[in-house]
Amino acid sequence: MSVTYLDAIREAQAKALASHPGVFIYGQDVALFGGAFKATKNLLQQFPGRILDTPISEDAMVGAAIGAAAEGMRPIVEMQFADFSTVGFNQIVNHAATLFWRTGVPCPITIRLPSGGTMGSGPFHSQMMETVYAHYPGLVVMTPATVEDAYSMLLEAVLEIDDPVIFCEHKMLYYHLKAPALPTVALPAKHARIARHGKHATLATYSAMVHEALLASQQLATEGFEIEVVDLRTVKPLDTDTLLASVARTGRLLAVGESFPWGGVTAEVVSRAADEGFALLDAPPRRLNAKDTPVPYHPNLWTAHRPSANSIAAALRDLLRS
Amino acid sequence: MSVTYLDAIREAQAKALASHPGVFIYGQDVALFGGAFKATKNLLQQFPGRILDTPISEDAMVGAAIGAAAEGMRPIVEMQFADFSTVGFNQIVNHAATLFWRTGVPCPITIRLPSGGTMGSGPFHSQMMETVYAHYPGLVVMTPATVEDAYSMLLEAVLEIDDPVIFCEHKMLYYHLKAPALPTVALPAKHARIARHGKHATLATYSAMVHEALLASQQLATEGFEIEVVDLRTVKPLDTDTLLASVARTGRLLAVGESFPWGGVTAEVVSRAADEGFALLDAPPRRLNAKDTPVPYHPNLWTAHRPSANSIAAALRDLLRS
Amino acid sequence: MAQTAFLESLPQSASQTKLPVESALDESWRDLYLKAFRFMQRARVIEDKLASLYRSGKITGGCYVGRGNEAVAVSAGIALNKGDVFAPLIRDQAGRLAYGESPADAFRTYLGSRLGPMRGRDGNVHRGRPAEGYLAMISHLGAMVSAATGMLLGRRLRGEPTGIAIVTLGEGATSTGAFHEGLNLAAVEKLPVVVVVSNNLYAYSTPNSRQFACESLVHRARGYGVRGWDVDGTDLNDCLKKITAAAQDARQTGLPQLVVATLLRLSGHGEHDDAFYVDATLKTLPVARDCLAVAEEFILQTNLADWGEILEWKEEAKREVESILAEVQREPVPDPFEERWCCLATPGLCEGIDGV
Amino acid sequence: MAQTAFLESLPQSASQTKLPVESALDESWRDLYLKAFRFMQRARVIEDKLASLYRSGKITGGCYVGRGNEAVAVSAGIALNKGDVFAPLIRDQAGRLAYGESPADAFRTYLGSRLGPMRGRDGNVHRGRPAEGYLAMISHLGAMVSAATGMLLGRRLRGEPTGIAIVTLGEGATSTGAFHEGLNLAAVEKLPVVVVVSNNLYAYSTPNSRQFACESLVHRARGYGVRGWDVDGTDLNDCLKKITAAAQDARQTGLPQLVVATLLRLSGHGEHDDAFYVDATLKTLPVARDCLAVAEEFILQTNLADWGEILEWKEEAKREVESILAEVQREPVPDPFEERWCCLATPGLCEGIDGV
Ligand SMILES: Cc1ncc(C[n+]2csc(CCOP(=O)(O)OP(=O)(O)O)c2C)c(N)n1
Ligand SMILES: Cc1ncc(C[n+]2csc(CCOP(=O)(O)OP(=O)(O)O)c2C)c(N)n1
Ligand SMILES: [Mg+2]
Ligand SMILES: [Mg+2]
Repeated sequence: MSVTYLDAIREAQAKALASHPGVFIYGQDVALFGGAFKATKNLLQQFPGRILDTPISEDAMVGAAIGAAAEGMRPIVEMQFADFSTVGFNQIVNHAATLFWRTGVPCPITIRLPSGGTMGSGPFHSQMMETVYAHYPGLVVMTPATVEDAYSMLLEAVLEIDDPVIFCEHKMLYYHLKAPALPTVALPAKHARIARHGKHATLATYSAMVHEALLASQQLATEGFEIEVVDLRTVKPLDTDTLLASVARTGRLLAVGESFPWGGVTAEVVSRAADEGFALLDAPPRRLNAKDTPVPYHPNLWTAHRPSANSIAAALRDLLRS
Repeated sequence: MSVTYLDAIREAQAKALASHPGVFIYGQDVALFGGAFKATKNLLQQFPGRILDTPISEDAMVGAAIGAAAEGMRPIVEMQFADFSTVGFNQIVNHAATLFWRTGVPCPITIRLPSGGTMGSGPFHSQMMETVYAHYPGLVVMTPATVEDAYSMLLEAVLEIDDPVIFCEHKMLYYHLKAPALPTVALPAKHARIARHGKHATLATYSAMVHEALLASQQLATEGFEIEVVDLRTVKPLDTDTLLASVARTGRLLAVGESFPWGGVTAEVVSRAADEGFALLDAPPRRLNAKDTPVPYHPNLWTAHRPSANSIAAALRDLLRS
Repeated sequence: MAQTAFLESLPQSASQTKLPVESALDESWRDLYLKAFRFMQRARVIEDKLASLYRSGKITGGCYVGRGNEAVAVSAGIALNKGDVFAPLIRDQAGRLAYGESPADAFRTYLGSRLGPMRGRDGNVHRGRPAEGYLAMISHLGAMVSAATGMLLGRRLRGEPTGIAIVTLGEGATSTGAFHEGLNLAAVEKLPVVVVVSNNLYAYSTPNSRQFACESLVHRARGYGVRGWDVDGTDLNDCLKKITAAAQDARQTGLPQLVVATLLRLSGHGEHDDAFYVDATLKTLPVARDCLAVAEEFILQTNLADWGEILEWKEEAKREVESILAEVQREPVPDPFEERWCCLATPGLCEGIDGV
Repeated sequence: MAQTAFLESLPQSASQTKLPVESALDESWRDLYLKAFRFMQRARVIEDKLASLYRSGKITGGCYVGRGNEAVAVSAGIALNKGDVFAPLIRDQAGRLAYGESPADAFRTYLGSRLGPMRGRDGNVHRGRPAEGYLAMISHLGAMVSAATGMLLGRRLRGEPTGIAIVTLGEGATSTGAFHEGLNLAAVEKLPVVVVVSNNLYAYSTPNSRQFACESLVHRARGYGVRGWDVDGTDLNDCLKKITAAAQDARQTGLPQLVVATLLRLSGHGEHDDAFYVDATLKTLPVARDCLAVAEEFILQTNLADWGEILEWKEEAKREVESILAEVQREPVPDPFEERWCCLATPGLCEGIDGV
């Protein structure tokens, strides 16, 4: 039997619901329908009254979750697509994120953002939003790349973290990414993970791009280069130690992200490495992001818009040559 | 006679209104009242019918501006505080920013964001928002630091740029910053400017922090160090050429911003310098930002939260020692 | 699903579609009705084609049809003149046609043709030609209300006649802050924006009971200070009559209108959705009538046309649509190497492209 | 300002404040009235003090008072029991007192005392103690409606009695999407949230004519499916009667209520604002009556108390407030070196602080 990334998200929610009476799920079409991506399928039957369909009101969905959290609940809010969280943006960055600091009352809500591009989804159903949320104090931003992490990080977000967590789950991984079973032990979410060991360059990335990075590293391996792939897992806080330790081993850094190019994780990674790990670098640290336009609809454009195994491999070759 | 930063903003709007019949101003309390900060004072009398008070509806204000722009108008939207633009966030980043790319119809709107901290303004009337807007493709983000730039960049934004411009004007500079007169010639907004020449280190910054940077540089000058201050002026697009040329002269870089520390301009500046200017750097490039909490209310906390001449000077000493 | 009270509030037997007596004799009404009917028919043909393209994997992404919504949609489209503003949503193929959109543009946008209005950059129902008053929806529901209002505002500020605007939405979209701010703004600005809400009883899978708690959404009109219209969305007569009247009122008074039509969505939310969640009882009620079938029956009963003509129109639509599709399928698709990857209109400002 | 039609719609002469006959004889009503009055008086004293602190430069940032709004505010506060949820806004000093907030907390928050609920991190009217059901507003108008709803939702999901919630807003805040989404959500969730709107005719400088176009905001109630209450905000009798009744109705039915009180703001938007823009005619109308003066007059007319008592209460309030202020001024203010500069509740997650 195998478990998909989506199964892992569903199972983590089921486990959280079973473990803590304060957990409930709030979102559009999450109840009977089981969610636009079926991430809450059958949960209503298992946990009647705790999976609630909401009106199309992202601001109020988050606002209500904040109120419930202030009362000791641990709500999970499902955005139908990450892109629609822009409409709940204010409640997330100005209300949820500031509640504990202002009032001393924790705000343990998990906001699930089905993120990232899939073919044909176009500008408004494809976005990565970790950049804007990670910028704001008071939020934890997770970007799991594996089935295991989708499970254990979501569980940690819902049950253990007493702050608002922006959980960026990648839609591309939902159905295709599989693992033999759910994990039984877990690395805490705040630690990065070495997804592949190497010595010639460090490739730091997260979410779906981890898989493109691994493919690119395989290409490079056939060319004689061992790439170390660092899966950041959580981008705020960012595990600078693991990053720098890897750069210390390899002397070279490429940061890859699926987001728009200005700012974001790759800028944060590269600037931390340049600042704190300057002496470790044998070559200019590099970045590779999506292109600086909205995410295009047509597959031809979409494929060229985001980094891919090929464009990452090309960037690595460049980096290794420099 | 002297002109304040705020006068410059008002005069630029007056000139824009006089020059182009498509210009109008849309915002809360901008008409008879002349705006919460008086940036539109008396404009209603001069341009009757073209300065319009709106309901407290940031989403609809921006939406309406987009529609008007699609009809060939050149609206100026005043947010009462930058912080409230979070409620219009979706229309800005998903509608205004994508309109031209999607449909070929330009969207020349200027959104004025009274930005940044002043004492006692607290978490929701103090924010810098350039980071989140600069991340999105399709927006131009200006952060003028001088009276001259407040004037010429705003004029350029309203009259010459056919794209949505996020105009981050700093509230701290409104009343206190003065110039002898309005400028008659102007550097295009997309170019950075050397605000002070130096040779020992480059200090790249923008908006109100330019003035803290200049003060810090004066301190350092008394200690024998000549700091080159680069005023970025516009953070998207970012003038990497001017930045790198300065780093080439000095070999050292400190990027300073008033925003929250994760991501943002300082990360973008440092990572570009590290990537494109690696060989020019004699020391690790550094960053200094506000602290990673909401902006505090009490002056004691507020003063410690944001970078200041003193903390910048300390960071420079560190940099010069490294 | 707590639909019971709501179910009871629906009419339990079909309110006999009555030919308005004044209209039966009115030639221009008959022409309008038949014109509308033929757009509906054609829209259904186009959407059936889209659905079959989707099923055969020729459409990437989602596919959304307006089955059941044609009477509302076409009435909106027909009420508009050239130059008026139209901001349709996902279920408005019939209205788009009536407003003057080429049938090719639907296929072009779904297939990503470079010759379509969106040039492969955006897809499916996200299409329009704003330079002609025809807005291209963003996905975020409710956002188009203020944009349409802004178009009229721009015209008024320029001293031009505003024309009117029609913005369509589902009942789910009325729960967005954007809808509220937009309609309120139109009311404050006193602009002739007609907001047409199709309450098709579901927003994706969400029933009315989890969307709003008022008796009827039309009761919201008064709270905005706009005129409200309650429409039977299954009946083309009622739709045409009231939606054109609302548009006419907007033209005459210069003021906004809120139209609320009731009907049942006769498809899944998208073609991927089997709509298992739709209440079985609902499907037996008059609200579940197919507006196209109702219109056909009306035409036959009143001898506006005979069955042969109706069939011939449909065949004609099919032939036309087939041939348009065949052409569109030969149109060029986007080439990433030809893209400039620059999304600014102003020359010289794109990072990494314009030498910036 | 296009206020004319609106002006005409306002009552042109004071609707004689009538002692409700049933109540005049009712001791508990008299007690309630006087209790409310004294909170109003005390709030006025506190706010006058705040304003003078502001003028003398002792308050950094803005200063906002509820002059004219006391009757509405106090009625909201009085309608609540301990444990109920309260989400007040900027003009609710009287309601905060009535709900049980210590008078010290206003000064503490304005002066940034480390002992205040916000510990100098947030200021002025942004204060509360959410652990006790007392929400601390964020500035973004409308945002608290859904948060208060969420608190009740949380309680219901836990199987506890929800109590009720009162959320206060100005009429300007009703134009926000957050208000609409929040009230609609409360209605859909069927939670006893009482939304009290003070239409004080201005939102900062913006008159009603640029804020909404309906005849009365209370007409919005039906569109949400909630009960509406139209209140004379200048008359404590009317406010107390209807707002406590609305609260009572919420308690009994478990359903939301929309209260709309009308009054004129009797101050600037903040103490920095001279309110030059307020229509001079408005100031002559009954709507401009000072609710505190109206209540005083009522007390005297009905012999609830005499002038000496009223004055003595005021003096007592002054003495008390002076002494509280003196204490608060001796309280410690925040020390940046003692701040951890970490805003997460979870240990080990703050960047640069927790070794991350
Ligand atoms: C702000 C926002 N949230 C969520 C969505 C996802 N979404 C797309 S269509 C839809 C249902 C819309 O229902 P309704 O408005 O009733 O229109 P219908 O599909 O029934 O015609 C949802 C939730 C969205 N597009 N925008
Ligand atoms: C979303 C948002 N936009 C703008 C503001 C700025 N602002 C603060 S108070 C205010 C006026 C509020 O008017 P109203 O709601 O009528 O309350 P009143 O001050 O009259 O009591 C405005 C515009 C805000 N706080 N939130
Ligand atoms: Mg619907
Ligand atoms: Mg008001």
